[in-house]
Amino acid sequence: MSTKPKILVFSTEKISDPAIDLAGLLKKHYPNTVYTISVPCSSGIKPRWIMQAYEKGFDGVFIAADGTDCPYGESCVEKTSAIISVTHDLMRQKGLKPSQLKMAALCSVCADAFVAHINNFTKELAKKDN
Amino acid sequence: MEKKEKTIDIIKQERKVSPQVLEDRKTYSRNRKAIMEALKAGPKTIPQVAAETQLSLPDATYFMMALFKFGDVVVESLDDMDEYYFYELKKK
Amino acid sequence: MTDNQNAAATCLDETQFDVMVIGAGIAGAESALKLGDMGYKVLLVEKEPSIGGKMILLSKVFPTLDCAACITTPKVSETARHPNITIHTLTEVETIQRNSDRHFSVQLNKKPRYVVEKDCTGCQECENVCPVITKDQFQFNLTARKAVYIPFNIANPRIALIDIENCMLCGACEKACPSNCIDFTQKEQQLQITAKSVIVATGFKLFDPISIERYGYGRYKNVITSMQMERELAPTRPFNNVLRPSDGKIPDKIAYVFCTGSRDHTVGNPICSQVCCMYSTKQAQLLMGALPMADISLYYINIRAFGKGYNEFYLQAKDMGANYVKGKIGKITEKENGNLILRFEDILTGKVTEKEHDMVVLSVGLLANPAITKVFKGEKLELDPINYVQQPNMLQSPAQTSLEGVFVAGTATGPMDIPDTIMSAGAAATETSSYLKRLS
Amino acid sequence: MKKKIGVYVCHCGGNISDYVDIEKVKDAVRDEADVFLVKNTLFACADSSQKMMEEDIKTQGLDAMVVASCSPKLHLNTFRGVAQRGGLNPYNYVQVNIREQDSWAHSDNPAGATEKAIQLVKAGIARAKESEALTSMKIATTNAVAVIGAGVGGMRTALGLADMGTEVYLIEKSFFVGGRTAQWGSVAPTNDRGDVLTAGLFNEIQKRSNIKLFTGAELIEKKGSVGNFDIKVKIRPRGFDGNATTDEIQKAVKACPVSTMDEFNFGLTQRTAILIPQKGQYPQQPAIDKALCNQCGACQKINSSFQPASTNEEILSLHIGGFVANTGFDPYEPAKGEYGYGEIDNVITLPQFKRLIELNDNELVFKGKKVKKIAYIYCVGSRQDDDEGKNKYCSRYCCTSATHTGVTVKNKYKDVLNYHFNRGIRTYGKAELIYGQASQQGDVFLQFTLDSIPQVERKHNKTYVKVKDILTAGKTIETDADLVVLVTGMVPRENVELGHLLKIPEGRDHFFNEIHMKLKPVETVIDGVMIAGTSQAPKNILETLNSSMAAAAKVNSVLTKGELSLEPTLAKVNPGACTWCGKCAEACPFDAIVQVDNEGKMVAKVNEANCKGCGMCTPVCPTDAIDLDGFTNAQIGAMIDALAEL
Amino acid sequence: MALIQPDLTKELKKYGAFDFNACYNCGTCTSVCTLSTEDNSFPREMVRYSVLGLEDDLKSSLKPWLCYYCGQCTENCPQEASPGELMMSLRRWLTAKYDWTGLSGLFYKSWPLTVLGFILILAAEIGFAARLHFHIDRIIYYGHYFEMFSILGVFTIILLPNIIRMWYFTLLKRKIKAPIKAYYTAISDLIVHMFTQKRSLDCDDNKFRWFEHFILVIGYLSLLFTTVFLNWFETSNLFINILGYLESAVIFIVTFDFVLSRIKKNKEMNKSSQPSDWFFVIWLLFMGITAFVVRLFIDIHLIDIHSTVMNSWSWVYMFHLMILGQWALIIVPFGKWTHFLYRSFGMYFAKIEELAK
Repeated sequence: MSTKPKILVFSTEKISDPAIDLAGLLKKHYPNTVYTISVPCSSGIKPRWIMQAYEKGFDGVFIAADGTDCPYGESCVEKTSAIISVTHDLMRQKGLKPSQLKMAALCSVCADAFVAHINNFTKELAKKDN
Repeated sequence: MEKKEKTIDIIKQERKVSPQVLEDRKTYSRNRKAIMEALKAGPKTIPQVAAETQLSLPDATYFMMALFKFGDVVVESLDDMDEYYFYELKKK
Repeated sequence: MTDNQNAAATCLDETQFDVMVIGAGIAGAESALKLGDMGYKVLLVEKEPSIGGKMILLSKVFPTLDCAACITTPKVSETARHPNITIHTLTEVETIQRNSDRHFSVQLNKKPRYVVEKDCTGCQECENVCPVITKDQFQFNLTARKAVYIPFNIANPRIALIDIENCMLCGACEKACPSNCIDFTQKEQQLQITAKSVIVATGFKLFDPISIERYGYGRYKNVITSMQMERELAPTRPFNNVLRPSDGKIPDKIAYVFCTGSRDHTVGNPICSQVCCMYSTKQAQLLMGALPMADISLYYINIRAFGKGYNEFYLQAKDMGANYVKGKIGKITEKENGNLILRFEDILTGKVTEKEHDMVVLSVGLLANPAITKVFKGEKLELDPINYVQQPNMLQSPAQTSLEGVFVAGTATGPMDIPDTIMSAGAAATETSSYLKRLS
Repeated sequence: MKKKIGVYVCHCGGNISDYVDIEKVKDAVRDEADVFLVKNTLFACADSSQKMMEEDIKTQGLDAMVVASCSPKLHLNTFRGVAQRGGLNPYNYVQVNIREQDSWAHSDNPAGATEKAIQLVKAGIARAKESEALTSMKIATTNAVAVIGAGVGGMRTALGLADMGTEVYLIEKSFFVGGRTAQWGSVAPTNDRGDVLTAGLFNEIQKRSNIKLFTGAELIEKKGSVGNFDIKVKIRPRGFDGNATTDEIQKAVKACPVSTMDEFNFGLTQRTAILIPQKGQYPQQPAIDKALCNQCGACQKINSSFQPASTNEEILSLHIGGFVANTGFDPYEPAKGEYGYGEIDNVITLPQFKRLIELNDNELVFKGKKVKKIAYIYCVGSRQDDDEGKNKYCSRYCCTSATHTGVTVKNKYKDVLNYHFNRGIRTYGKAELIYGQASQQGDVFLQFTLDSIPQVERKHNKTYVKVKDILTAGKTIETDADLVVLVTGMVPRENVELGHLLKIPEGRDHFFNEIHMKLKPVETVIDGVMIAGTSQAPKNILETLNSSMAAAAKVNSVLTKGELSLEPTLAKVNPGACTWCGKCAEACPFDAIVQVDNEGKMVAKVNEANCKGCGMCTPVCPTDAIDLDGFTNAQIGAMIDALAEL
Repeated sequence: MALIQPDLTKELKKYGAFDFNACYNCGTCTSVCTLSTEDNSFPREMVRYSVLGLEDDLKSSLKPWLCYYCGQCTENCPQEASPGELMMSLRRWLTAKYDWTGLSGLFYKSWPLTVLGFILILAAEIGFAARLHFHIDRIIYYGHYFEMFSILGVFTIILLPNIIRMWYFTLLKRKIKAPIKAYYTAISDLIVHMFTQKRSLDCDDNKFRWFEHFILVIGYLSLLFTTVFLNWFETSNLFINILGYLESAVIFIVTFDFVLSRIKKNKEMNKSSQPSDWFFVIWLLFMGITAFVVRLFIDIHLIDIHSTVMNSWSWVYMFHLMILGQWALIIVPFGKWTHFLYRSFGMYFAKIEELAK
């Protein structure tokens, strides 16, 4: 059980969280050690939250971003990337591998994409752990 | 809240109970008793209950499901063939 | 509902409404809600003891597979709690007559519940002690209920009523009731109200397959209707799992007979019922989930998967292993063990074929529910040739009827699925509001 | 910090409890600090459960509440309502999704699902502990709506809204209203004429003083939110201003040297740069197609009302409360060579055929040849469920439309023969009667599957259609045909910019996506923006009208009260920590952050009316001085801690 | 590969078919038909071929002959496409196709033409009688010879070639290679079906219908035998005499019932009678009655078969002879009578086909 990597997903309330809901609705399975916290917009995720997750024991953090669909405007894309790069710097300082943080834009019906991303991420993280 | 009189006594003077209702009631209590009796020895499937109680299979199903609904019996397990459930008396 | 009763007590005039909506299914509730939100005073009349119509009894809805109860109950509670909506359950419209001021005088007949609505807590103590059982109509006769009962678990209002026809007048319920709410002295009430407009949302009737003798419904225990299967799959189901009514066995070869009572001149219903292909496909998906070992065969003429996401849903069912067979079932015969032999022409090969199944679901169609025309006095609510409420201006104002001030919503105009019903109810709300604006 | 938290775990009638051990979850969280009570419910959303929660709040004095049930998208507002009725601030309520993101997602692993449920509920409790009461702001709203697209749907929305007392701006991109319906002759199921329907609607619109119609107009800018949108509409010059006699217009058209294919007739005829309104198109005044006009001035010489050189584009600013997008569809355009389209000259599409019927009064003639045998090939551009096709959906209207067209041509020209090559006729509902009528009049229906689609070939100077007919046990059946009609499906009308501007999400099928397919088919995730008609999904005229009027009802019911409560989720600045660097103001896409003087120190301040609660300003603050209500460091941090716990 | 032929669909309607275009191919008709089997599934296939106008496929099919028209298909057809009536019409059409003279088709499609044929035969009869100077004894004498020769002639010139054509269309042209032995083995089927119509017993629950039909066939064939070979009208053998009465009585009673039910239309198969059906039953009825009456008049000496003088009662014989002539020269070779033959041979060929597999 504990060998499964623990992943924290930040999703967005209007776009990517519905996709994750849809994955469940369609009974598309992914590891149960994936937990989701939903926020209004992916460009509102603070790097310190991500860092806190690693500190407390998460193996990976996945940002399910809005992409260009973001209801708050298209600047979301670059802002989310900026957050990622800031976080990457912080991670390097702490000796974490950048690959422990993943981001992908998910549309509101991208259930398949979500499950694929998560399964790949889990596999990658598991490999690195060993 | 206080109640002066049982209203049932009032309606009893106005309405007749149909014989069918009384008949149904008898059937139900008889079958209920028979099924409960059959289950006393342990969990049984509907065909087993039907065989023991002489009820027809559809009737055994109907009354068993009624007892299940009213909370008299509960599901115990599924048989090895994954065909019939065993039902048992609810422990009270 | 009880909230409403309280509200009613404070309301000055409980007999004058802007709109009376007949039928509190999903169409009636949606129209009432929209009009209530716009600020109109709405009376919602329902002949059943609870609101939510047929939708609240369904298992899940296609193609989203949302649990029907989960999405209906909020709508139903919202309706029941709405400050502008008054609900009368167990109530039938007796007559509707237009006044000199163009408003409608309505006579309502409220059946006794024999339970004081505001005091019942839904504790079911009465049910526990009631010694009589009868067939449960909300489970489509698959199981029994008591003579005093709460219609079903998520009924709204969730309070008891007494089926006086099947009551043996023992008085046990009255003794057991902790809140003293049983009242056998209740009588039928005639209520007089006026409404400025009327929305007919009386829905549809299900086709009764007993008239197609070839299918043996009513004689063969394991031939059930799709609505019965809907109940078997619903969260508030009659059995502990999907089971055969003949012997409680878990079925493993289930057949669907499409177009039972639809597209069939011989039963007087030449039109397609629009939802059967999809609800059967949905049930097939649910059954494959609930009974992973079961084979599901669906015998069809044409698959009407036309709505948004429907075709994709149909393909998904096929991918999951549902066996779609082109060919309408001609005859069903029962074997001694309760299994059924289905005879049909396999259209792809052109050969008569027989297949054995251990349970058969008749995908029954929708029929018009024309009784409502009788209540209009002094003028006629016109029906179309198949007895649905006629839409004289179908492609201009689809919610209009032949009567001014009377509008129609949902399946009262013809078969439709839930989204179409919701949209038609919205259209009726727009028409009604426009009419009321013109009136004032 | 909240000290008396009520936790409710929902069975969802088995949807959750079939996989998640509810008792285990209850046991695990019962002893969490500050949890006052833990209960389970069969249906948390049922009225009786809601009442129980209200009672609990009142009698037990709960100060926060957690319901672990389905997705917050379904019931967040339901339970916020419960909290409020019980006397709790709705924002002291936290919903935990243990259905879509747990019991269903991990239905293969009940033990794992239970474990995850425990963590999720604990995180929910942690968040509830840190939750703060928020009060929503009331704003005044404008009872005016922009309806975009003036086909039958848009016009019907406009009429419905106007009659309910809403001010309407009807914005049509082309120079004429009427949309697709104006192009059709007889339509199913009533045999009304399309152009008559649009004429009727236009006349009604003319009678309403509260409908302002703009043709040649486009939405170019949108600001604000539900109840108060500020929009800009660009109106292109019509190039015709005043009066001209029919004769003069005819002459002007003759004089115009430009020629291009006429979209109204789907290329069956040619037109000039002068656009003449056709039957069913309004206003009945010509316009000049600027993109084609070479400004030769020939028309102007005939009548000075023609102004090919006019460039006075107008930009209009409007204040409205909501939108209804009713932008319609385009017929699918078959690829070159798809069933011989574009290669064999008597292969046309159904829309073209419908125009052909309109253009041929007495005798059905195509390219000079009399047409007797017509082969219809269905599902062109629809139900492409193989890997190559991109439109997997069924276009819904085409079966009915094609069979109805079959009946229409038979009635009009008597001796024609119709052969329908279909993939299973989908004349749902009462349209079945049209199918029956077509069969009875002698139309032949042949059915194929995607594995063996009909072959259209040219041989011996004739066009042949050949198919493996599954209704004849797979026998190959062939016929010659004077005309092959491709029954093309619907694709959403090219309106990418509008979708982006209004931020309406697209579905897998590229039509606009509603918020909930079953119960909210005309609402979108963007408050105040409705979608109706074929912009949402393929529909026939009746369904388009129903959805258009439903959208009218919905938007009217939101705006008619004149005020609206706003989400109180806003950004908040801690002036103590703020050192004003301006980064937050830069990040805000809504200009909601301004610089103010706070006791001698320049700090940032959030303008609440403008703030949309996206949180974009929060990560950029170097001193972490800005937080979003409901998503504060304390709350998210507590959740992360709770989730990380093993 | 087959080409759609819209004209054939129209042609079939002239043989009485209607509404079959309404078929939406659900297969109910085939599955409710008790005679339909996996190897021989009908009637939908026939409906389909008819809708598409696949002449070759229809012409080579034996399925129309396997149907006994119980009416289940039509009764249960959800589209009211009357598949049963189509099968009936196909039998008429096939009869026309098998007939090398082409007259069958003309008579089926046009009742005035049939009536014209009847009139011509009447004229020939009168002419013939006139040539015999209306000597009743000679008329009866030659009448009897006419019977014998017409039977022989019709059979060898018309029916036999037609059956060979039927064999050519349904077996030879379809390249069904059956061993000669099969032709022997199947003969028992031919005989049994021809004389008993056994198959129709599986058709529906109506045993009475089968029985009526059965005694009609037996009655008709034996009356034929009695009049032609035992020379009923001229015999003085008491046994033959009574036998003839009995047979003719059976014919007219049963046909009377048939006519009545066609008028009442109480059974599915009787709902849409064509002129050819009417001619068949009415002429059969008249045959029974007139034969009975003629012999009766002979027995009560109203007609003297040895007299040379034509008394007014003798016209009854003339009427009988007219009916007989029309029957033997039109209805038998070109009318509905042939279904008796083709149906039996249809079954025979079907059996051969089965054996060939």
